[in-house]
Amino acid sequence: MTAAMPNFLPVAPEIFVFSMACVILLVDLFLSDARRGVTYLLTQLTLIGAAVLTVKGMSAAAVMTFNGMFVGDALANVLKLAIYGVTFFGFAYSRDYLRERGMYRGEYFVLGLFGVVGMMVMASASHFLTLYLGLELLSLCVYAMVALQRDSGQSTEAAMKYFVLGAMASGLLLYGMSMLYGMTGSLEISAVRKAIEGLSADNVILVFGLVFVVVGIAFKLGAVPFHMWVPDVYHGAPTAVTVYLGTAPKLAAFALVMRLLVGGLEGLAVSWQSMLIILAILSMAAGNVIAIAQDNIKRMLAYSSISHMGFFLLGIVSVSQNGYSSALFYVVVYAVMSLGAFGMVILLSRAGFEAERLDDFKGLNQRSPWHAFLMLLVMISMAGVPPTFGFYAKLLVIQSVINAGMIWLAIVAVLLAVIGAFYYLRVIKLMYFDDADDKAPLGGPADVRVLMGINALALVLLIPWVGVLMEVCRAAIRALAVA
Amino acid sequence: MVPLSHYLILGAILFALSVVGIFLNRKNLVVLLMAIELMLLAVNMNFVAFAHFLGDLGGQVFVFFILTVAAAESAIGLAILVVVFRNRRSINVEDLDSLKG
Amino acid sequence: MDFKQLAFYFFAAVLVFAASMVITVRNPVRAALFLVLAFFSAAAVWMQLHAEFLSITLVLVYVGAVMVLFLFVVMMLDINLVRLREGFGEYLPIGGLVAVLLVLEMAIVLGSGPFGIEQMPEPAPLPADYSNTRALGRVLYTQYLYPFEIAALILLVAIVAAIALTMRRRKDSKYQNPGKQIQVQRGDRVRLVKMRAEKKS
Amino acid sequence: MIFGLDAKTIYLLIPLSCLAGALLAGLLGWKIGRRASHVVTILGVAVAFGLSAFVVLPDVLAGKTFNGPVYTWAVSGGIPLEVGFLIDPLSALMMVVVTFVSLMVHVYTIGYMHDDPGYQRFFSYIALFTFAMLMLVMSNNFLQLFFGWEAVGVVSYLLIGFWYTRPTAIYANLKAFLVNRVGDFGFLLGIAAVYMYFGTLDYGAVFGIAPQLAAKVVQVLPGVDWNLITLISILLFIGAMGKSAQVPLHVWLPDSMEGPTPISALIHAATMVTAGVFMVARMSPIYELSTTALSVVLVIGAITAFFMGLVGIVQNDIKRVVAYSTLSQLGYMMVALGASAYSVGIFHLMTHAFFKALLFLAAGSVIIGMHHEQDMRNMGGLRRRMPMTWLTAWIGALALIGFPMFAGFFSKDMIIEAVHHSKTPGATFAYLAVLLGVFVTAFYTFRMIFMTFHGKPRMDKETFDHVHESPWVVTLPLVLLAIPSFAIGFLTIEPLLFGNYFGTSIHVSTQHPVMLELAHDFAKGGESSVNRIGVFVAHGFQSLPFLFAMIGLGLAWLLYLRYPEVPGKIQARAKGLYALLLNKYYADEFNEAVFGRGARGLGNLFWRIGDVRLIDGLLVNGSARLVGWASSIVRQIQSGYVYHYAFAMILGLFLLITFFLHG
Repeated sequence: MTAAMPNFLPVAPEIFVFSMACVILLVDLFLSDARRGVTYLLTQLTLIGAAVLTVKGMSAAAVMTFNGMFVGDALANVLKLAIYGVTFFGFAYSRDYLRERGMYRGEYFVLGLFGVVGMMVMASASHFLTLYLGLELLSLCVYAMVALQRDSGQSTEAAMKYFVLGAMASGLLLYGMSMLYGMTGSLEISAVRKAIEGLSADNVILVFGLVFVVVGIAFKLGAVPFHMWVPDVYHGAPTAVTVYLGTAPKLAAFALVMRLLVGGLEGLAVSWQSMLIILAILSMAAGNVIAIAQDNIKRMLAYSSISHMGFFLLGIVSVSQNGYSSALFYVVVYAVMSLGAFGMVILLSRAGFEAERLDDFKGLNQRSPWHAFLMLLVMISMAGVPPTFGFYAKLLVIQSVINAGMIWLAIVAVLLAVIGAFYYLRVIKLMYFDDADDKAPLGGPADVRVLMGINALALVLLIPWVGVLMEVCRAAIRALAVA
Repeated sequence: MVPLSHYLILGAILFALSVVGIFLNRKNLVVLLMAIELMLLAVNMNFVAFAHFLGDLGGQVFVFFILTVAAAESAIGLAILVVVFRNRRSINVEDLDSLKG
Repeated sequence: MDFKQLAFYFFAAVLVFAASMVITVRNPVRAALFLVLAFFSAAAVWMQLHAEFLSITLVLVYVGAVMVLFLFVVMMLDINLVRLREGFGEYLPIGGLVAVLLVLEMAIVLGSGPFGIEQMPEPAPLPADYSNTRALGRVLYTQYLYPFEIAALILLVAIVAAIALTMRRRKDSKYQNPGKQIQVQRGDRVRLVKMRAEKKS
Repeated sequence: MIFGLDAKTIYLLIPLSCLAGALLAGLLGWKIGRRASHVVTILGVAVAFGLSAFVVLPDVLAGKTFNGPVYTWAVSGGIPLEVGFLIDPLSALMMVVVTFVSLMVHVYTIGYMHDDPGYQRFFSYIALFTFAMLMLVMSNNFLQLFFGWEAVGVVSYLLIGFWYTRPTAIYANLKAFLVNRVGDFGFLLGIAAVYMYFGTLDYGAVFGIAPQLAAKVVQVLPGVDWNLITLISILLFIGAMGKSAQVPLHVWLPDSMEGPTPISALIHAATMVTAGVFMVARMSPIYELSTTALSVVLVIGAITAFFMGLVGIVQNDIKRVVAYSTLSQLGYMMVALGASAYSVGIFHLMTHAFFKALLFLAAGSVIIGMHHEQDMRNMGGLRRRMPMTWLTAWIGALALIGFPMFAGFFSKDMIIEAVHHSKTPGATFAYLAVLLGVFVTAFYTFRMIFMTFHGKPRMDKETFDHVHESPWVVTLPLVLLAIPSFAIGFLTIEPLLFGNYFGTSIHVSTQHPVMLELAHDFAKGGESSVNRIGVFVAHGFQSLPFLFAMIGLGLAWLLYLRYPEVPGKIQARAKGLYALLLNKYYADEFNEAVFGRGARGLGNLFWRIGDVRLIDGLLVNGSARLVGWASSIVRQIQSGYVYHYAFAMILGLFLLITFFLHG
């Protein structure tokens, strides 16, 4: 039996990032602490290079290679580009934070890049196996990164919790996959889809497997009641890691949802739709209410992420092209907002001081009006106040839910979002109307400040192009339907 | 002849035991990691059984990869465990409660 | 009941027993050993399912490497066994209840479904010269090349992560530098001192 | 037409003269001084009253009504935003009542607030309130109605918190604000629904279209059909429940007694709280289309009428007794509306405005005399010290309990009769409630009268000796209010109820012929008006309500004058019941626990838009505490233990499996 050589071209970005990560791993060994900047630079160049390769390799039609294990389509490309982007910003924000805490070593960047490879694998997965391996690659990197500050009790505790629960969730996901495999006789997503079409939609075994798969996905998203790890891990992890795991992996989780639920199991949409509705409502309610009681901003943002993921699920729930593309739009916007918020937390921290408490944001306006303004933009965008991207994202999702005929769900979502607006506004209130405990002016290197400005202002200034971005999302989703 | 369903029920029992092990165990993180191994074993049992009865090699290949991942996973899990122990001098699950609320 | 059935139920019983011991015994060393027993019985069950390569792998890789790693860690850490024995069985009833309910529910679904012997009969026996290992090897390096590479990457990550997390240079640990040992000169070690002989006073 | 002014100008002049007074006293009060402040405001209100009573009312009686815009502000998206007036018998009546009571209160305030440092501010507020209330009743469209609605609310909050240094006043203020937001939310949704389905906000147009949409069905929740008219009516009624303090949105009213007494008389007894009643009567063409909505109004009103009266029995603060009686009487008005006897409801509104204002001012007079003591347990025997107050209070009390010939008798008896005839679902319950309510009313009213004015003084001698009658600025309004409290009933019952006074301004469907039956019964009395009223009164002496009222009065006499030691014993025996009443059915506690959070959530929506001070003062410090409390309960689930987390996941998995496979 001879096998034809597979086409390596579509996988070029993955190969590039992986090789570069290995190179960095080696180069880093020979660098003294003073010249660690080379590692950082190489890492950022890797991301830029990957973006160039991805853009070069884009084609209108979906490309399959490696015997149907890998698919390169518009959805994968859009997600990958977004992943490079937020990771790039996240690394830039983290640089000084890491240096001040003795973590400015190759491991953070190398593990981060390996995690990026994992996300890329997920984004282009067309087989249960690659989906699972990509997920594990990402998860293992993140577990390790959370524990990277190894002399901190909090960070190691967070890593342990994340590991145990994450491994359990992977187990659940696998169990569900095994049931689907047993019923459909295949592990390839398109074949599974075809097999399901031949079976009835309320096949007991399929729904049984589906429940496990949905639970696994819900864990990765952090949807209630599978959300318990989110606040503890966001809180315990070093902020540089939180900014990494609070942004790009959400995009990867979106890929998981699309590839599995929509790509493979759309025949069971009746069942997963109602499951996701339950999860979405619970997430929005619990996330928004519990966030109010938090005095640690990282925990607050964690609960906010839970409620945002609930909102994002609403887009999926509408089971329509429009809904999926609004969900994609939402998750990208969320990643950008979350990047800005955590970035600001990093920016406020200094050597030996974590700006984690909400009180640390008191009187930010006195210390730096510019940063207070940027944070204001991020917060109102998260709250969904017009005219920000956060508002449009919510609007599009709500629209798709209404189009799907679920007006009551839209009303519930809006009401919960209104309750949620409270804690974002509290941050604004702290920044503008309270006196700072600590009057030290805000520093930060020039490039980080520029990036931070781009990040936050984009939430407002790109509004005129909202139609273009929405069209990109639509195209990405349309490509999935064709494949 | 042992029907497929018996293999699957065996997997289900293993699965339930591991799940119960995870939340029953309040003292020992190591046993928690072992319970996770048991869960993966339950999943593997399913895949192997399906692969045999479907006459498809895909399931066995999947198991092969799960074993690989599980090995890597336990390496990282144990590494984290060691770091936790160094910080707290304890692997008691109940002691991991500084993050909450 | 023929021999195959007998063997299956025997090993299944051992497997369930070992698994329940893993989660209930208090001593982690014994738990690890019961886990080894569980893997052995699982390997025996897989053997009946014609997954010879996997069952061997399970024993070699799992029992031989992973479980040894577990035992190594358990013994390396100075665990206070007295505390581990506290509060034994307090949560056993609720745990047992959940386990029973979960198993019942899953068994109802799996047992009643399309997985009975009539719906899914045992496949025809494979030819005598069929090699499970060879078949797996064939697809692993061709059809499954891409996942195989990713698996390699995962192992690399495990190595990097484990080292990054646990390797540390203690300031007080003593170690040799062979390079320096080789390059040593006589003058570095021995100093000749000229002095007058002491006189008894 | 006087002084050569045309009708439009006169209509505009009525609210604007009040506004002018308010602005002068408010903005220039610090300069022109106390005296000038009360002069300008009283002048403004007096002009308004004079024009309403002597120009507009005769015009209307002569059949000269008006409906149209007087000022167009902007045209937005096809709908003109304009100030428009609808002057018809209904609004003319309301204008007279509002301006008259307001004028009395203005005069009375000179004496009551004599020593208060916020004198000018106070006059400015009450004149502003009169302006807002006039805008509300004169409106010819929903938008202006909403404006007036909110404006009276705002002034009311300002006045409840007038003594802003008292923490209780601030709390009462906040509570009124929050509870009214709940009502306003419903009201706003109702108006939105009107605009969505009718495409216009003009009363006339809406009433014209309404019958065509009577059978229209909408789905707010999927699969649940709602009749559009019923939906709109109930949403609007939720607004009325807030403003008119109907159960369960009544909790703010008793607390609002924290404000100065003139306010309690003006706003929380005579005028603002009747806005809800007025609104429902105004919307009669809509409500008549939905028997369901009428039934809701009827039942809510009946519950309020009876149960709030019961609470009045155990209050010891003199103002709170009157406050609970207000709640109960508002319930009576709602019952009348629910029974489709709109004119009777408005009739009771009018008589109530006079005698309730009288009672409040009399209570205020007692409070002045007692040097700001409000606890009735420390009063008694004030009759000889304050004869004028005592006399007028008796008139007010008799009117309140519906003693024949007094104003309250005619209106209340008519309500009871109307409910008796009504076929609307819930009418039997309502009949029982209002009937028993009469007994309760008589009991607590005379409990108050006896405890305050009769019996032995329960204060020390020195205090008693210092009690003296209030100055003339206080007693004059008392007397002026006592006259209509006695006479307004028999003077106006014929034209208002059975003459064609309201004409087309109130629409009653032929399906609810309660008024016709009442007219039929009433007409039996004889040919001449005096005869008919005489027969009605004579019949009143033999009727069930009169009997109940007398039993209540007698019981009060027995318990509080003859055997004053008995109430204490009863109280000790029926501890649970007493506690239940004393704590007002634990409504506050319940609301705090259940609705408090919801209300604050809604509050967010309104607050976040503008006022930084509100965000800072109320939202962050006040509501954060409550929401934070709830949130801190929920966050306990996040215990920090991995096995709890795992358990939650497994539970979720388990429930999903059970639900989707076996459910």
